[in-house]
Parts: sequence; structure tokens; C-alpha cells
Amino acid sequence: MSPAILLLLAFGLSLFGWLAARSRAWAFRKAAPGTRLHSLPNFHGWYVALWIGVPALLFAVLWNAISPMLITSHVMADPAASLLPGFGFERETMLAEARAVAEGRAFGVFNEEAQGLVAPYRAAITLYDSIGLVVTILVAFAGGAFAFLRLKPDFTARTRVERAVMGLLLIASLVAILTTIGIIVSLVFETVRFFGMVSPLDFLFGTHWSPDPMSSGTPDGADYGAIPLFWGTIYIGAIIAMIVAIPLGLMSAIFLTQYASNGVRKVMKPLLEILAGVPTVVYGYFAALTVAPMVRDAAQAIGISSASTESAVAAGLVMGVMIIPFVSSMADDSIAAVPQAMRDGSLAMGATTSETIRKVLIPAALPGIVAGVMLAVSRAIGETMIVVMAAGASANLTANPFESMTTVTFQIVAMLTGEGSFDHPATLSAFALGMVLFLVTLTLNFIALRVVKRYREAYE
Amino acid sequence: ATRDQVRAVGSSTVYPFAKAVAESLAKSDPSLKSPIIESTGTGAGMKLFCAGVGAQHPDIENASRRMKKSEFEDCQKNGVKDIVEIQVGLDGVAFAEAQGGPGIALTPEDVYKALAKNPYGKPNTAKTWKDVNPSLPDEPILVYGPPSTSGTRDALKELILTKGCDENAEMKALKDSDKDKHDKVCGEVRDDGAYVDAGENDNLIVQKIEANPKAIGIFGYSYLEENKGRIKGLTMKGVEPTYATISDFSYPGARPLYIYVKKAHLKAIPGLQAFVTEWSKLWGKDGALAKLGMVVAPDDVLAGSAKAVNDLPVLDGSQLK
Amino acid sequence: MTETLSDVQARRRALMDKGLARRRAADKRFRWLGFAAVAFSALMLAFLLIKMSSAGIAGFQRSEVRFDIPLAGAMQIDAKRLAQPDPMGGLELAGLEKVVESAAKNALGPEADDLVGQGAWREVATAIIEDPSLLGSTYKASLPASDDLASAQRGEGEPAMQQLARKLASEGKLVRVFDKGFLSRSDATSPQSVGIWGALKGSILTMFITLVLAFPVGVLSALYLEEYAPKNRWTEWIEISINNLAAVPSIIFGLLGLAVFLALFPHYRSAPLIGGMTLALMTMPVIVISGRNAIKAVPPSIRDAALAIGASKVQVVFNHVLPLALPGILTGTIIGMARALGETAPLLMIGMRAFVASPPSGFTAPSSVLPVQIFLWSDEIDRGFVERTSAAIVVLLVFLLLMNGLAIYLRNRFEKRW
Amino acid sequence: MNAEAIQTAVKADDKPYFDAPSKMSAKNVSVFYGEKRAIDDVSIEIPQRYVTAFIGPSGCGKSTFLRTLNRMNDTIASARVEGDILLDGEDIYKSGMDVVQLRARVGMVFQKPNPFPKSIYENIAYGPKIHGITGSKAELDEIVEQSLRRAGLWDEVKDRLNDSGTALSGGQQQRLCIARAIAVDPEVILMDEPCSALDPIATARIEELIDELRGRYAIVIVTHSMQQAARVSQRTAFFHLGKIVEYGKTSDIFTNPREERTKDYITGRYG
Amino acid sequence: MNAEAIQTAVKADDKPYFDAPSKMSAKNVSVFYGEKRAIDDVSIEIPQRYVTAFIGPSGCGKSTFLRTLNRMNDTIASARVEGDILLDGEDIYKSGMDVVQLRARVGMVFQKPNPFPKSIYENIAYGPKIHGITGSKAELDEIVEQSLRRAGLWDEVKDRLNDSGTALSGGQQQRLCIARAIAVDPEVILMDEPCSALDPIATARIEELIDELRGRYAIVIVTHSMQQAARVSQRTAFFHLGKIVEYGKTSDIFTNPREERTKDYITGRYG
Ligand SMILES: Nc1ncnc2c1ncn2[C@@H]1O[C@H](COP(=O)(O)OP(=O)(O)OP(=O)(O)O)[C@@H](O)[C@H]1O
Ligand SMILES: Nc1ncnc2c1ncn2[C@@H]1O[C@H](COP(=O)(O)OP(=O)(O)OP(=O)(O)O)[C@@H](O)[C@H]1O
Ligand SMILES: [Mg+2]
Ligand SMILES: [Mg+2]
Repeated sequence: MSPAILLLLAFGLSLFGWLAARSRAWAFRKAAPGTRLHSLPNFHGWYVALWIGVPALLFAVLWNAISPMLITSHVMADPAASLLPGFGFERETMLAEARAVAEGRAFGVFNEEAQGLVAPYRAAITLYDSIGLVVTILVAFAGGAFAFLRLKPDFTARTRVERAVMGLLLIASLVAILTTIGIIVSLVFETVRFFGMVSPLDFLFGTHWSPDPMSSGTPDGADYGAIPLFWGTIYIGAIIAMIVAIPLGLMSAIFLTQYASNGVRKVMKPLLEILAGVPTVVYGYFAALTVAPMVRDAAQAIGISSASTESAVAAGLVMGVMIIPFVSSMADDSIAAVPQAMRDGSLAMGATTSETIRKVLIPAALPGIVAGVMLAVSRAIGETMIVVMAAGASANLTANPFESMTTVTFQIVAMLTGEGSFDHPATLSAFALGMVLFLVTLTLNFIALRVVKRYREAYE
Repeated sequence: ATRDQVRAVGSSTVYPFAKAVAESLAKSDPSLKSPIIESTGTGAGMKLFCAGVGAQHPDIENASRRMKKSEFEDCQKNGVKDIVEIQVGLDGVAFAEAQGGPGIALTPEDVYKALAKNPYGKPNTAKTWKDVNPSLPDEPILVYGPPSTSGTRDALKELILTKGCDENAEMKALKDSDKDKHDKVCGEVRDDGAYVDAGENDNLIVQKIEANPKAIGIFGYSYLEENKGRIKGLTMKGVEPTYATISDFSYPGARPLYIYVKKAHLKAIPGLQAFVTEWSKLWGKDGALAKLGMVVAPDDVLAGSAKAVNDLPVLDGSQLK
Repeated sequence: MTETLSDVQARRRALMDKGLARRRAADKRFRWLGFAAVAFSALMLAFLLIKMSSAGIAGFQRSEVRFDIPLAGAMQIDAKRLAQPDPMGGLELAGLEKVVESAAKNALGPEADDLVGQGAWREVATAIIEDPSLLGSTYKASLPASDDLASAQRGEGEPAMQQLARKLASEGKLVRVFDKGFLSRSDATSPQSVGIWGALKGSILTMFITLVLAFPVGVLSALYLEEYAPKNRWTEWIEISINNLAAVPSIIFGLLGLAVFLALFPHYRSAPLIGGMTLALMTMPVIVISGRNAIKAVPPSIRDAALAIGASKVQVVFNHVLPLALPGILTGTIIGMARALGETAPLLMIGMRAFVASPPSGFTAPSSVLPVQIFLWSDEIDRGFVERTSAAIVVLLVFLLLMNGLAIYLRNRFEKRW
Repeated sequence: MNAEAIQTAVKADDKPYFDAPSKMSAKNVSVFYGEKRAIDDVSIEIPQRYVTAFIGPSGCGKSTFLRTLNRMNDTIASARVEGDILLDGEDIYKSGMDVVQLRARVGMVFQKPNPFPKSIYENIAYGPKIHGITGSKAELDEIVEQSLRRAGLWDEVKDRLNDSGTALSGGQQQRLCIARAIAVDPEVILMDEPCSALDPIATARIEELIDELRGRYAIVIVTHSMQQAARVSQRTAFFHLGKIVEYGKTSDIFTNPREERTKDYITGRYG
Repeated sequence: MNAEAIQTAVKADDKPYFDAPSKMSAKNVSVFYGEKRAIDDVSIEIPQRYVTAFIGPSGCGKSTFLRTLNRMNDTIASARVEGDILLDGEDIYKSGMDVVQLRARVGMVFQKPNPFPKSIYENIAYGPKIHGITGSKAELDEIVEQSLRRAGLWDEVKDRLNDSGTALSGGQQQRLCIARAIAVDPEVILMDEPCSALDPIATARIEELIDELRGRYAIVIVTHSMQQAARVSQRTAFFHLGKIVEYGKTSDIFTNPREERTKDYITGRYG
């Protein structure tokens, strides 16, 4: 049975239950005019539909998981199966082939041994499919009957359905927690392995980064000092890029919400959002071939002889342009959400528009603006393409923005897609870097939440 | 469900050639689905390849270096017992500069002295090529090259730097006494800005050296071949990088490219056998791969590889490092 | 010395007037700064777009060689065979390849083999299968030039070839024409025969999965956090997780996809399903954050009004709060989806950095996506790919514009003022 | 404050009501916002079928107490209620109480008009729809018209029922909110200064409406205008600093207050 | 409406003011919202140093006209003004007019209280700060205290000047807004139903304040309460359907209206 059919079946039966329950609820009303149902007929409908759909779907999922095993063991009992090779990939392949033919997904077998299994497969599939179908329907009917029989005029269907909705909302918000756990789980093992080879102290406090993924022999902890990477990340993504993006983004948002006519705003806002969507390769080429030489020449012209073509500024500037929309869009929305009465109040005091914006609107919109900046910073930190093309890949620990620098994320990508083997500490360092980055952003967010909570201003 | 198309993973250097083989296979036998070639990097590819036998695991690993012993053991542990190793060709590491550049004549020793972090154990102070070798021009050292994670960098280290390093007898002796130290002294590249780690994108290196005639670029030979009009190869010990010189190893920058095949998949995956055979059809001197910039392996190697395609000998882990 | 009340007032008024010019200037300056910010961003965008599309236009063209192929009587095949299965095979057996080759040699000279793209005869075959009557005529072919000839026409490669290209071009035998097939083919080795459809379809499928997963989950979580969540530790952790996920670099989601999704569904490596799931996790927090801001902006008096006539919490949320917050949520969704659309790094981890020569047949078939395709092409050896890369970028931008356009339309439709 | 004027305005038909059955009753109710006690041990009986007015200076807790009567204070996280509030003898704070049903029975009109940003029609129809009061479109139209009529808004909006409710003037918006509350036929209607945004004519119409409705429902109205309290209510409770200082027949409160503080307040001497 | 009660409330000290110099004057002013005409050819003189009340039924355009007097309607994109409005003889709609200065001179208090989401202190200090009225902290403190005192809020908030202005009760919020407007010492103060959210005691205090201020400023107040108009104002304008039906001394309007419509309205017969 294809999962789609079982799914459709469950939905179909639910719909049927929904309609039936709804009309029953209407009937209560007709039978005794004037009585008020506790819940709307629709809620009765949803109640029954949930009782039909959820158990049926659960069973369908379960059945999809176990029926292939049942079918295979059924087929293995067939004499034709004795021709198969022993356990292993070939045997699996043949079974799968026979199965594909039996299900009509393939026209012929690639290995002749499988041919004999097609007929048994077909029989077994028919058998188990019908079992699955019948049980699904039974489960659906059992659930439906249970629910349907409980319907009464004063039945609290709404409360129950709402509890289900609430559960759904809770589950949705748990996805975030699960993802967080998932990330930690997918990083932790390799990180531990890495720290088995390189001391955490060398890693976290060392100031020199030049691991060689091709080297053999014992790693030298002195090559695994990640400070230059962290510094590069902060310098490029959170400092230089933000110096560009925050003023430009915020001022754009202000201009669009407060000064521009509605028509201009309607056109410009989505246009700016395109900046965030231009592929980073494009920005990368732009940064490397247009901006970086310009920056170098400008720096050399003012006497900074150490300026190289690969510079943190070039990468940061272009990155800043890329993330303007992250700041401007979120700021725009939250400034627009400040009640008109606030603005009127300030203007009526004789404040100029700019004073109103700076002193009333921006403070009131601050949580939204901060959220936008956080998004922008994270996008900048996560960016790899521009960094490698414009800022080079050498891990320098310097405050000179005209020198080449690199970031954590670029190193992660480089290590994971490079030629080094996966048991080499250099490659494993990618996981450790990821872990540190993750923990750092987690801590920052923890602090940020506390701070924002304290200073959040309520208004209406 | 089983798979009905070949899946190969691995090196980004081999990727363009594997792509061409896949395309050629799909054209010559329309009944087969075109193989999926993934460019993961050799290391990540090895991990995937060695993760096990079955439809969810790739059939072929493209490698720009030989399988490591640890990787082989990983394979064995996960039940990937029978692996066939086939050398498909060569990749050259080429030094080049912009068409109008001064045309420095390099030797491995000069390159080593210019690029090593601690040439012969002492910190590198060379600023210009003249500091390295008085006969070279008085130009600052600025070399765009591959990152430490790339195979080309590994080749640079093994084939040029270590060779230049070993010209010195003391270092040669060190190799036997303290291998780790030797590796470090001979293989480590300076990170003070003279050598610019330019990422995996070789086209970008080409563009950067084209824009800056004083800079030198190091990248795969095929990029030199494709961009002949804009950049020119630099001689190494007087030998120019060409197909012929790389192929006969007189230009010291050639490294072998391999594919590794899972024997257990040969029967199960339709087209796998044909795909491997297709390689052997295309890797010759007039083959399509040479046109794409792959350097053809010497005749004896090719003969051995052709035999391997037929006999599919199982790789013996004990010869690996 | 004491000031009288009117003295104080007069002094204050004077101070006020004195500051006026400065304040007015500050206001002008501020406005001007705002305008400059928008103008700068717009100029950047225009610059990028113009640069891309001017380079991209060349990428939508390819070099073709034109010559006549006398098909009449050249092959032993009749229209009936063409109606049977595998007509291409029939034509191959009948020696069409040789016919094309010799016609090319006749028209272009002995080096013709190097001038016509590999497998170009298949285009002739396709034309014949479509219109079998061609078999009796002379076919005016316009076939893709070989990579070498194409690059020679652009002024690159060997001088001899360039000379030949110029000669052929002056004879009208070598032309650059719009390449319709670019939008319907998939990845290939030769820049002359690549197409973008495979990656585009991959992107569409991936984005679909992303949207279908991230939008509901994001909106529901935003509703939970703003409307339902009790203010306790547990909620705080959910909040921190979401804010943090929005800040986590995308590559880490790739590692998660690799470690979790590919472990659960090992057969779907490189598939849009996995790509979409991974990107959904990345997009979801963006939707949650902007969704929460939008929900927060709905005035509490609306909630009070609905509650007071006996609407239940769920009714308040779904009948009033959600519709009012929708425009804001859509803004966040656009940003999140745009980011997902342009994302490369996490997809590398889950195998979408692959050569896939045919468009994906479904959500579970191996596939590439536009940004990865661009990334791959930008690193191709053959210089013909430079223009193709730009063309692919143009396609990505157009896709982005369409997506934005749709969302803007929806946003304006639902926008309400109160 | 002009005490005489108020006294003349007190309705003459304020017969002895103390036999009136109680619709709601509060027993020793205290309300806290976090640590702060906004209502302090208040007990009161709200009679069936009459209008009860809450008066008192700003910030004395009138709105707070009103919101406890239909549990609208549940929406304020920091608010906490102690004591019992009964509706027809049933404790509305008991666990298992369905607040939705409670609020359908105890309707509310707020101080600031808060129409939904939907059409005028939808604003009124929303309540009947969610409560399933009617299924037929015709009946719904009927309810909408009738509610708007009672709120004295029908003539002004009958031609633009599809315009947004937020496009009306402040006064019109408040009348719309009253119409919306009426549309679900509540048993008790709580009004928090419903007329503070209305002009005298609209106010008079609302006062008439209140008079018309009180025959059927219990009505509680918070007002700043002592004239209004005198005109529309039969019972008046005077709040001060979170306590009820005096509660009784409106005529008694205004003509013959027992407490000194009440007297000072209604004669305007207080503050 | 109780017409007699109103008449007794009219201030006795309403001397002949028609010689009062005019502070603002409107000449043939019409206001449009898009196509819709909300104010139709209104002319009026607003005298120096007295209180002018605007009364009229809901939606008649009182708020709209008030907002034209300090160009607050500039903030509504669809609003358009025709005719001339003069302040001290100067056209406030002339090009080159500085609205900032205008609004500092013509202050405004709104119908719905709108304190900034800042501390109480910051709410008051905002105006003096942006106008650069004072540089010293001590003087600022002085202004804040004095403004709060005049608005009758000082005693209630003096211990929590750092609390947010939005945490006050509705009545307190409105008084905060009045204090905020006073803090910049305007020449004209426009008040749009400033007391609609206040209780009688606070209202009385505001009315006293208005009385105190009128010696120095021109005050325009929109109100729904005819008693209030009668109590605080010396001039009253009766608006109806966007026009001024009658304008004159408050005592005349309430005791001896010239127009039938005015009479009907103030006696509550109108609607
Ligand atoms: N959400 C809240 N949080 C904390 N304190 C509150 C809150 N709402 C009201 N208060 C405080 O509780 C007290 C009573 O407020 P309430 O709004 O009930 O007064 P009120 O009598 O309705 O005043 P008004 O006539 O001004 O509307 C006031 O001191 C007020 O500051
Ligand atoms: N922003 C606006 N756009 C369109 N029409 C408006 C707007 N503001 C008010 N109106 C309309 O203009 C007319 C006058 O409104 P205004 O608010 O001035 O009346 P008002 O006399 O102040 O009423 P109220 O006493 O209810 O406050 C009304 O019909 C109203 O619907
Ligand atoms: Mg209140
Ligand atoms: Mg008004």
C-alpha cells in the first residue's frame, strides 16, 4: 500500500466524520429549538475528525514501517528464495528489485535470480496491503464511533478541540528545542574526538591557526589556536559589516516609513529585499574583483603600505550591503507598528520628524530592531563565499582592517569539503569550531533575552 | 528501494572528469540513467564511501590522493571489504603568472625558500624573490595558492616544497631521524601574507594574477591550459608545464588521480560496471578527458589501470600509508 | 537677582527660537541621510542587477554552426521505423551521425570534427523524429559549435582557431543565437550544452518543501510563544533556542541535516526532500521572530474585544490576531525564503553539490539547486561557463523576484490598518 | 459639583428594590496586580434586571473590579483574584468553569472603543457566529440590524455596512462596540465608561437603551458622570481606594449618603 | 438634557469680551479627507486669553477642525485644507511656515491619552529638552514638577517619576499628557475632549487649571459635555455637519441661542 493512499484514506474518512458530526450537531439544534449548543457544530465536526484521523494516521505510519519486514519474511518462506545469495547487499538488492517489479515501479529485473521472487512478492503485497487497509478503516471507525457517540448538545467539543490545537502549537514550538538538541548531538561526538587529540586550552586560547589536514603524525596543538578565527569572524561579520548595515538599514527603514510617499515605500521596500537574495557568489566576485582592489588602492594612497588585495574591509563592506535588508525590513515593520498616537503626541509637542523618530519611535521599536540586527549579524557570521573571495583564507590576528582575515564558518566549510581525511584533527576541528560558535551564540542569546526583557517597554 | 543509477562522491579535482565520463555513458547507453557525481572533497567522500555497503552508500569514490590506511580500516570496519583502486590520470600543479609578467624561472629550492614558513628551520624573512636567489628579480613575493585543505596544496607540498627542502642534506638526514619535524619544516607554508590562501576557486586565482602581473598563482594544470591566452606557465628547473612534461614527470608537479570502486555494488547497481569501463574508454591520449585538461598517465600506468578495470583486483590495505 | 515669570518665559522662548534653525537643519540632514541610505542601497542593487544581466544575456546565447545536410536518400530508414519505440536508436543504426559528420566536413572543411559539438547529431535526429518528412529533403542545420570554436569566437584560445572562427563567422556559418534550450536542459560537461532547468526545478521543489514545513511550524510557534506560553523557564528556553537558531551559521544546519536527516532517510541523499527539510529548520526561526513581532503589534484591545464577547482563545487567535499579523509574518517569510533560496553551504553537506544530468523527477530524486549550480559553474575550468554562470544568476534573480512579487501581492492584500 | 442638580436628576421611579433577586454577587473579593492590592475585600450583590453604577475617583479600582466580573482580568498576567464571585449562585472562578461561556453570558463594553478592523457587519455578526446563535443568513442580518438599531447607529451606517468599523468617528465606534456586545444577548452587561467618548445625543440614546435593556438584564456601568449614574442606575456603589465605601439605592446615595466620604465626593468637595 | 441645569452652570463672570483681541482666526476653511468634505467653509475668530469651546454631535468635524489649527492634519495623507488660518495675523499654511515652531506655540492634548513609553519624568521633560528650553538639570526638574503640579498629578506620582507613563490609570495618563503639553509653555492650547477619560475630581482640577491658564493663553477645548463647555468657556462654537451653526459668547449660546438647531441640541431634543 502506498503511503499516499493510506493518507488519503485517513483524510477522506476524517472529512466524512467531520460532515457527519456537524450535521448531527445541527440536528440537535433542530430537535430542540432554542437550546444553545455548548460548541459550534464545526467544533463537533473537528472533534470527530480528529478522533478518526489521528489514530488512523498513527496506524498508517506504523504499518508503513513494519509491513515491508512482514512482506519480506513472508517472501523468504517461498521456495524461490532459496536461490538467493547469502545475507548482504546483493541479496537485499534482489529482494528490492523483485519488489519494485511486483509493485509496478520497474519493468524488469536486472538480476535473473530475482525473477522468481516477483510472483511471491506480488501475493504477499496484496495480502498485507489488504490487511493494512482493513485495519486502518477499522481503527478509523473505532475512533470515529467513540467520538460520535459522545456528541450531545452540551458536549464540550470546543474545549477538547482547542486542547488539541494547543497541543499542536506546543509541538510546533518544540521543534526549535529539538533542532537545538539535534545540532548539539550532531556536533558533540566529533568535537569530543577532536579534543581528545588537541587540548581545549590550545584550541580556545591559542593565537595561531594553521592546521594541515594532509599532515601525518601527531598534531601540534600550537597550530590549532582558534582565536584568530573568532577575531576574524567578529571583525568582519559583527563589526565592519554592521558599521555598514546598521546605519544604512535603519536609515532606509526610517526614510521609507516616515518620509517616503506610500507609492515609493511600496516599491522600494521589496526592491531592497532583493539585495538579501542576490546569491553570495555574485557578491563574492563583486567584492574580490571590484571592491577589494579599490580598497587596496585607496589604503595605499593614504599611506597604509601593508594593505593587501585580500582585506577584511572589502569583505565586510560588501557583506554589509548584502544584509541591509535584514536590518531595514525588520526595523521598518516594527517602526510602522508603533501606534500613530505616539507619533502624533510627539509632533504635537513641536518635535521635528527626526526628533520624533530618534526619541520616540526608535526606542519604542527597539525590540524589533534588535531582532533584525541579530538576524543580520548571524547572516554575516554565517557567510563564507564573500569571505573567502575577498578576505582570503589566512588566519591573521590583527586589528588592521586592510589585512587578510578569515572566519570560523569559512574554515568549517573548507575543512569539511577538503581533501583531508575525516579522522584527522584538522577536519574534526570543523566540528569543534561549530560547537564553540553554537555555544557562543546560545550564550549571547541567553544574555540578550534577559536584557531585552528588562528594558522592554509596553505601549498601546 | 534499490538504486538504478550510479553514485560517485569525492574530490573536486576529479569531479569534472567524472562528470564527463557520466555524460558519455548516458549518451552511449540511453537505457541507463546518468550517474550522479558529487563533489564532496576527498576526505568527506571517503567517509561516505566507507560508511557501508548498500544502496544508500556511494559506489565510487573519486580521489585526488591515495586512500589512507585509516580510511581503509574504516571501510573494513563498516563491511566495505572489497575495494578496487584504479588510477585514472594525473593532475599537474602549475605555476603561472599573467601574460605580461616578468617570467621568473623557478626551482623547487627557490619556491621552498620563498614559501616555507621556516626554511631549513629558520623563520622566513624573504620579502622579494631576490632575497631568495640573487639571480631572481627584485619583486615582492606574492603567491596565490590553494588552501591547506585542497589536494593541490598537498601536491605542492609533496612534489615541490619537500623536494626543494631535501636538496639540503641536513634536511634529508632529518627525514630519517625525526619524520614529524621534517614534515613540519619542509611542508609548512608561511602565513605572513606572501602566500595568499585563495580558497578552492581556481578561476578566482586566475583572475587575481591576471589583474596583478607581479603575483604568481598555483593551481591545477587544466586551468592553465584553459586560460592560455591570459596567463602563462612558469618554468620549473627550466621545464615548462605542458601535457608532455607533466605526463612524463619532468615537470615536478604531477600527482595521480584515482577512483575507488566497491566490488559488492558491481552486480547490484545497474550501470556501475559500464561506468568503470567508460572511464577506460575516455582516459587515453585522444580521449575526451585529455581535452578537458586531465593529464594522461604514462602508458605503463594506463595499461595497469586498464587491466584493473577488467580484473577488478581487490585493494591490499597493507600497501597504504 | 531673581527672574520674574515672564522673564523666564521670554528667555525660554528665545532659547527655543535660537535652536530652531539648527533643528530644522538637523531634520533636513536626517531626511537627506535617509534618502541617501535608500538611494545607496538602490544604486548597489541596480549596479549588481545591471552587471549581472548584461553578463547574463551573453549566457543565454550560444555559438552555432550552420550548414546544409542533404538527408534525401542518405540513409536506409523510413518514416515507419520512426513511429516505433526508440526512434533515436533507429537513426543511429541508420548512420545519421556519419551523415551529419560528412555534411559538416563538406561545408566547413576537414577540421569539422573539432568544430561541431559532440553529439550534435542528436539535435538533427530530434528534428527528424518530430518531422519525418525532413528525410526527403536537405536539412538546414544550426548545430552547437564545439567548445573550442565557441571560445575562439569569443576571442580566446588558439590563434589558428580564432582565425577560423572569424572566417566562418564572416561566411555566416558561425553565429551566436539565443539558446532556447538553456531553460529546458540540465547540467552537462560542455558549456555549449548545459541548461538550468534541472537546478531550477530542484530549487522549486526544495523551496516548496521548505515553505510547507517552515511556514506552518513557524507561525504556530510564534502564536504559541506570543499568545499561549506561560512565562516560565521552559518557555524561556524555547525562546532562546529560536533566537539562537536564527543566529546559527547555516553550515551548522548542514551538519545537522547530515547527521540526523540523512541518518533517518539514508536513501535520499541529494534529494530536495532533505534539502528542503534542512533549509526549513533554518528558515523557521526567521519566520517565528518576525511573526512574533507582527503578533505583538496587534493591539491588545482587539483581543479584549473578542474575548469579551465570548470568543475562546483559539478563536481570538485565529479569527483576529493571525489575520492582522499576517502581513508582517509574510515579510519575515519572504526574507527567510530568500535566504534559503540563495543558500549554498548547508546543501553541500547533504549532497546537493552534485552533477545531476537530468531534472529531478520528484522530491526524492537526486537534484541540484540554483545557488549550488552557480557555485559549481563558477569553478568550472572551461571559460564558456563564465557567461553561463551569469545567466544562471539571472535565472535565480528572476525566481527570487517572482517569489517576492507573490509575497508582496499577498501582503498588500491582507494589510489592514487600525 | 452641583449637588442639587444631581439630586433633581435622580429618577423618581426608583421604587423599593431591595427585594430584587441577586444576579451576581461578590464575597470578600480582593484583586492584586503583582504585590499591589487594587481591590481590597469588596462584597457586593448585583441585582437582576436593574442597573448598577460604580462611581469613584480615578484609579480607585472601578475598572479592575468590573473586569473580575467576567474574568477579563485573566488576560493580565500579573492580576490575581481572591474571594468568590457568583453568577446565579455559581462560582465563576471555580476550576472547570468555561470562561468562554461565562463571557457570552456576561458581556462587556470598554472605555476606549475597540472595533475589529473588519466591516461593520462583520463586527456585529462575529459574536452570533462564534456562539452558533444562528445559522441562517437572514436571521443574522436581522440580528445585525436590530443590534445596530438599539445602539442608535443603524441610520448612520445602514448604507455602508461593508465599510471598515475603524473608519467611523470615535463616537460611532463606541456605539458599534455596544451594538456588538448586545448582539450575543448576554445576561449581564458590563460597561466601562461607555459614554466617555460620546456626545450628549448619542449618550442619551445609549442611556435610553440601557433603560430599555434593564428590564431583561443586569447591567453594571462604570461612569465618571454622577449625573449619568443618577439618571440611569437604580443602585450605586461608591469606590474609594479599592474599597466600596457605600452601596445602596441610587436615590439614597445621592440624596442621603450615609458616609461622610460619599457626601464629600458627590458634592465635589472630595479629592 | 437638562437645559436649566446647564444655564445655571454658566459662569456669571462672563463679561463683554467681544472686544477681546483675536489670537487665531480661520477664514473660509474647508477640510477634505480625499473626496469627502469634513469641514465646510468655516470662519471663526479665536480670542486671546479666553477659552473657546467646540461642541456638536459626534462626527460633526470638531476634532478635524481642531487639528487644522496646529497643522496636525499634515500627518494624515488624505487630508487637504482650503482657506486661511492665521496665528497672530500670520498664515500658518503659507509656504515656509515652520510647523515645528507652530506646534510649539500651539500645543495639543488628544482624546485618547497617549503617553510615551518612557518614564513619567521623561514624558514631561521631552518637550523642554527637544526645544532646548533649558540646559540645566535643576531647571528641568523644576519645569517637570511645576507642570505636573498644574495638571494635578504631582502628589500621585512624585515618588515614582521613573515609572513608565503607560503604567498609570487612564485618568492619570491623560493628566500626564496635559502636563506634557504645558511644559513647553505654548501660546495656544488645543484640547480634544481632554476630560473624557477623567473622573469628576480630576476633571474639576483640569477645569481649574484651564481657568488659571486662560489668563495667559488662548485655549480651545472640544467637549461633549455641555456643562463643561458652560463651566469653562467664554466662547462656544456649535458645529453641525462640518459647519459652524452658531458662535458667540457662551452665556448667549446657552441662555439665548439664535439658531433653532442650537437650541434643539442644547436642550437635548436634537439628533
Ligand atoms: N495592568 C495593571 N498593572 C498594574 N497596576 C494596574 C494595572 N491596571 C491598573 N492598575 C492600577 O490599579 C489601580 C486601579 O486601576 P483601575 O484602572 O481599576 O482604576 P479606575 O477606577 O478604573 O480608574 P479610571 O477612572 O482612571 O479608569 C490604579 O492604581 C492603577 O494604577
Ligand atoms: N482619517 C480620516 N479619514 C477619513 N475620514 C475621517 C478621518 N477622520 C475623521 N473622518 C470623518 O470625518 C468626519 C468628522 O470626524 P471628526 O473626528 O472630526 O468628528 P468629531 O466631531 O471629532 O467626532 P467625535 O465627537 O466622535 O470625536 C466624520 O464623519 C469622520 O468619519
Ligand atoms: Mg477605568
Ligand atoms: Mg473627535
